[in-house]
Amino acid sequence: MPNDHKPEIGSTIVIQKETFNAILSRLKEKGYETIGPRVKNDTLIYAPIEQMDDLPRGYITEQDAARFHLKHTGHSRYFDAIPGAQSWKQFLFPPRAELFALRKVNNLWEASTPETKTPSYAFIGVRACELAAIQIQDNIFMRSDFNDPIYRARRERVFILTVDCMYPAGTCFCVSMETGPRVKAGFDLNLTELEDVFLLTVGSEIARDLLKGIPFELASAFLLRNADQGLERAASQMGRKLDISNLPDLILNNLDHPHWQEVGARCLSCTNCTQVCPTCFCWDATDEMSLDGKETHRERVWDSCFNPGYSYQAGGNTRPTIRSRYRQWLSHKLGTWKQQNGTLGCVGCGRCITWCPAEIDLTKEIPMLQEEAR
Amino acid sequence: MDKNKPTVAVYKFSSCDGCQLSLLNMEDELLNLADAVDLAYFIEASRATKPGPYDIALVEGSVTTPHEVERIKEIRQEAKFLIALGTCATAGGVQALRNFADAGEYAKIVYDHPEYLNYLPTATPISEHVKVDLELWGCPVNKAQVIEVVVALLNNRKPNLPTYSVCLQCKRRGTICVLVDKGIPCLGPATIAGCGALCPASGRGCYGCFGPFRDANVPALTEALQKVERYPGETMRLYRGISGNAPLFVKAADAILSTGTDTRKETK
Amino acid sequence: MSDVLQETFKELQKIPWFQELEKKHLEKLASVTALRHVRADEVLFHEGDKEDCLYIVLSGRIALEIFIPHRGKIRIYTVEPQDVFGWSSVTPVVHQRTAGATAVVDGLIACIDSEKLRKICEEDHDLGYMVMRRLANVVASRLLVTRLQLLDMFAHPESQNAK
Amino acid sequence: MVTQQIARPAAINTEHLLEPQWAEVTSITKEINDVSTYWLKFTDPAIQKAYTFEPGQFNMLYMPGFGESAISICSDSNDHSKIGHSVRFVGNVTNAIGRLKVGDVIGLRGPFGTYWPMKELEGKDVFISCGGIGLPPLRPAIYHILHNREKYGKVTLLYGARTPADLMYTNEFDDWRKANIDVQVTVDRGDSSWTGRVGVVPMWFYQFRFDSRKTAVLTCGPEIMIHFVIYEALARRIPLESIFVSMERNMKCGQGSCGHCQLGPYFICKDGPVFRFDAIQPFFNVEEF
Repeated sequence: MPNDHKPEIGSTIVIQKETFNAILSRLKEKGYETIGPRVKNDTLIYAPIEQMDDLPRGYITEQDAARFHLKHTGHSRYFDAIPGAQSWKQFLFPPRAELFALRKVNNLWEASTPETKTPSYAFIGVRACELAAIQIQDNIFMRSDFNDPIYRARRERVFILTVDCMYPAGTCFCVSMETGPRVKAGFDLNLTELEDVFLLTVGSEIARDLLKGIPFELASAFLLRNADQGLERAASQMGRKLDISNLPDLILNNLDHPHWQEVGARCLSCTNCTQVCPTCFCWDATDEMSLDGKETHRERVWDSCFNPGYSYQAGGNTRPTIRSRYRQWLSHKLGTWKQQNGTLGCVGCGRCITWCPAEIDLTKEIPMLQEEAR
Repeated sequence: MDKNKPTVAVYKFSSCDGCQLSLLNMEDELLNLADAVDLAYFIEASRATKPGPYDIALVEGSVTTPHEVERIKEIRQEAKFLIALGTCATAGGVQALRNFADAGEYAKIVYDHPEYLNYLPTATPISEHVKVDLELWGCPVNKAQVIEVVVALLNNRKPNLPTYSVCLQCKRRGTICVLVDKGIPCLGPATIAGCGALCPASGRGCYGCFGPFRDANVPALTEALQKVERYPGETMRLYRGISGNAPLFVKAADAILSTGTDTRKETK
Repeated sequence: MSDVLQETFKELQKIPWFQELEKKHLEKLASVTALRHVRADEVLFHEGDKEDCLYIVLSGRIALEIFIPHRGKIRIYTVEPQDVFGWSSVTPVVHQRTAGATAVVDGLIACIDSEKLRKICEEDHDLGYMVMRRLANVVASRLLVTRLQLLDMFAHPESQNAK
Repeated sequence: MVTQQIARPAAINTEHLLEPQWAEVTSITKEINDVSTYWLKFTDPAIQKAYTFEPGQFNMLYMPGFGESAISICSDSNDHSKIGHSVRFVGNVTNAIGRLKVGDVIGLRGPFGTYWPMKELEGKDVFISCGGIGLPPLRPAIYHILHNREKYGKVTLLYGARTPADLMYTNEFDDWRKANIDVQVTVDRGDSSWTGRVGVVPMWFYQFRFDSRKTAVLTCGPEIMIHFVIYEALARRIPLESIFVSMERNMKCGQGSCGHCQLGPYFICKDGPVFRFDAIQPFFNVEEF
């Protein structure tokens, strides 16, 4: 049934999978840079996608502590591969961003800001946990008393197409963190992949406009039930779980617990967990000075609380040991974050577990704090 | 010659010349550099030399002969600020492999008449012989770091050099961890950043040429690496590489050999 | 009570240190105490002197100093009104003054004969307990000051042994 | 719980992250060996006019090519013609500031952070206890008291430094004393020419009588000194809620965004530097936190 009217916000429609190419084209026509999961060098990254064929169809990812394996199983679905190390944060909060350049003219400094056009991204295939992570970063970078101009400009333009997770990976625990696997709110378009068709739930006026003229039908109760069952199954197949009922108190009451020393001895302080974490937001600013000292470029880069220089001040280091840095990270993520922003800083995506070379697994460390007698 | 320009001398000890070449490779920057400093002694670039003393001495290479032991002392006396350039100068470099073996045996294999050679049994970093004001690691050094150091000296400040591991630079450039993703042994988690994560970005493991970072947890890395060894003893050999003479890496390799966790032994 | 004793008694009464004491105890203390006016720069005792008195500053300021060869006299502490110094004479450690004491400004001090004080404390353990408890507080606070000085709170981190 | 913040700092560029406003060094006062006070005035008169701060707040001073450093404001908040920063030369940025001459320009962002609760303290006895470079952030509070002397009860300043040569602002002490502020100074060690007190700041508590119900303690200085000042204050039954502390961490962005200055749930740059002690007590004795 071809039709040129637009689906209502909140409604769920069904489209044939190949129709999705038309949606990608529409997004590009509207000036969006379409970014999604892609296979490159035998691993999964987020990169520009032109058409559906670019998506990791037929792939899954096997994930465990310090283990990531992209595997082709030949199934027919496009969105089954649970994301890898990269997250959407690299697009909204870029790892390097030039802030401004200064040049000394006479005795004054003249500033010039880079004239880069703010990109309009369309994120294709944002998982529920990842959407939650974006919303958590919104609270960091777009507060009532502070707005990060770089983040905000990108965030306001972004089109978010979310995907319900049907086959979670071994390090996933979004159910415990109450962020997934079902996408709840904050998307433009949510996609649920069934065996033969895509269900699309409309979340914004922009998405409505986008779908104008695209052939669709409203999803039947049968298909909706099908999707529900898939999500229920996914929720029951989480690779990890974490009891958050006593967080953050558990951590904040145990800041002197001997377990910090134990995990500190295993931690490499390599910064991997913080860099792959979709909510970690620490940054540093550096100057690049010209030889004559009359020009400088100021740049913002990702930083990490595991960087030994991170807490250096006036000649001393506030957190000189790996133990204290690990404790800072975890007590922030699953503790003090709540007081800062009203939520914990973890969305249960499992990246810090998968990508820690030392196999440190917060779903195991937290129970240790509970079990070991003080 | 501008009297206010600081004079710079570049010296070579036992090394492959690669670090000096990376200075020459600076292209655009080199012109600016030549503008800002007086390259008074740089044999690789120009035969014209001016007598010392020099404001900045860049020393490439490690100390491997009795003559070099004397020479570095003379250079130190002529230099206000001495920078050890590259992994040979900071840790001994690849020639320091002899420190863990019998150099005489090596010489016999390579030369017909080893008795003509006059060498020391070990290759040692510059800092073991004279006071070094700054060490710039890397095989070869990173030219941006060299420039940063010169800019810092010219502008009377400490250079901004990384304090963190290679992993952070990997992530900043979007490189996927080769250790976790491909099971490739990588010294990145214990190696100080500076190279821009060159090797992992090309799909290879970091071989630690910038040396360990201050708080590197080498024992924990050993444990992680031994799980992905592709052949027995790979982890030990990785530590015994270009920066094998760096104290933390020496300790790590020795620990593997002494505790019997060397998988090479087990399989023998 | 003689006039001198009366005056000493009155001065001691002002000191919070002694306010909890019974009258008879305070009288005993006054009997072994002499009041002494000191002038600025007057040396009360030198480092190495034999110990004879426990002092309480009633007014003025007394500096405790240690002479360090090649560095001169270093003021390590100043004693302010109502504070005690010379406490080691009551619990002798080395039987000699470990620091010198010099008046910084004109003042009045109470000098308690330490041998007699020990004697009256031995005779009357109730008094002895009160005196020793007070002295313990003095020693504890002096120890804390010394520790904090040793920490050198104002040292720049980079000049200390960095971890 | 924490003292309230000013919503919109005057010298903050909201369009370009970290881009400072420019200020000219109008004069330099050498205070002690490694500290000088830089008096700044914005090159843009409109910003100078709009710029206000509260005692205890800080600015980010930016030396192009070197970076930024958080420096507390040490001048009178009623004086809108200039802004003073006492800078100790310890790092790259502060050493670069040390090479500035009158007429040079410097980048400035701010003011940032919480401030001494001067309004809440009205009617109370104020006991200011500080050491070393901890006095500059308290000097605006002292100026505020001078301007409003009748609103405060007994005011005491206990100020300590390592040696007599390390004491700052000594030429102003007489003025403060004239305004009935009990200024007490001590050094950790002195020579025979020093006729003042020798001893550490926390010990002075032994010589003062408090009305603990109406006394508030303000403290700033080396963290270890703050610890002992607080122990002594608590031992004298001064309630947690009457103790105010200015904390230090490596502030970078000034806006609670970059993460560097965290202490437990707080970003010191935005939720501090001035804290009511009850807010930070749970983290106060956690090592390396």
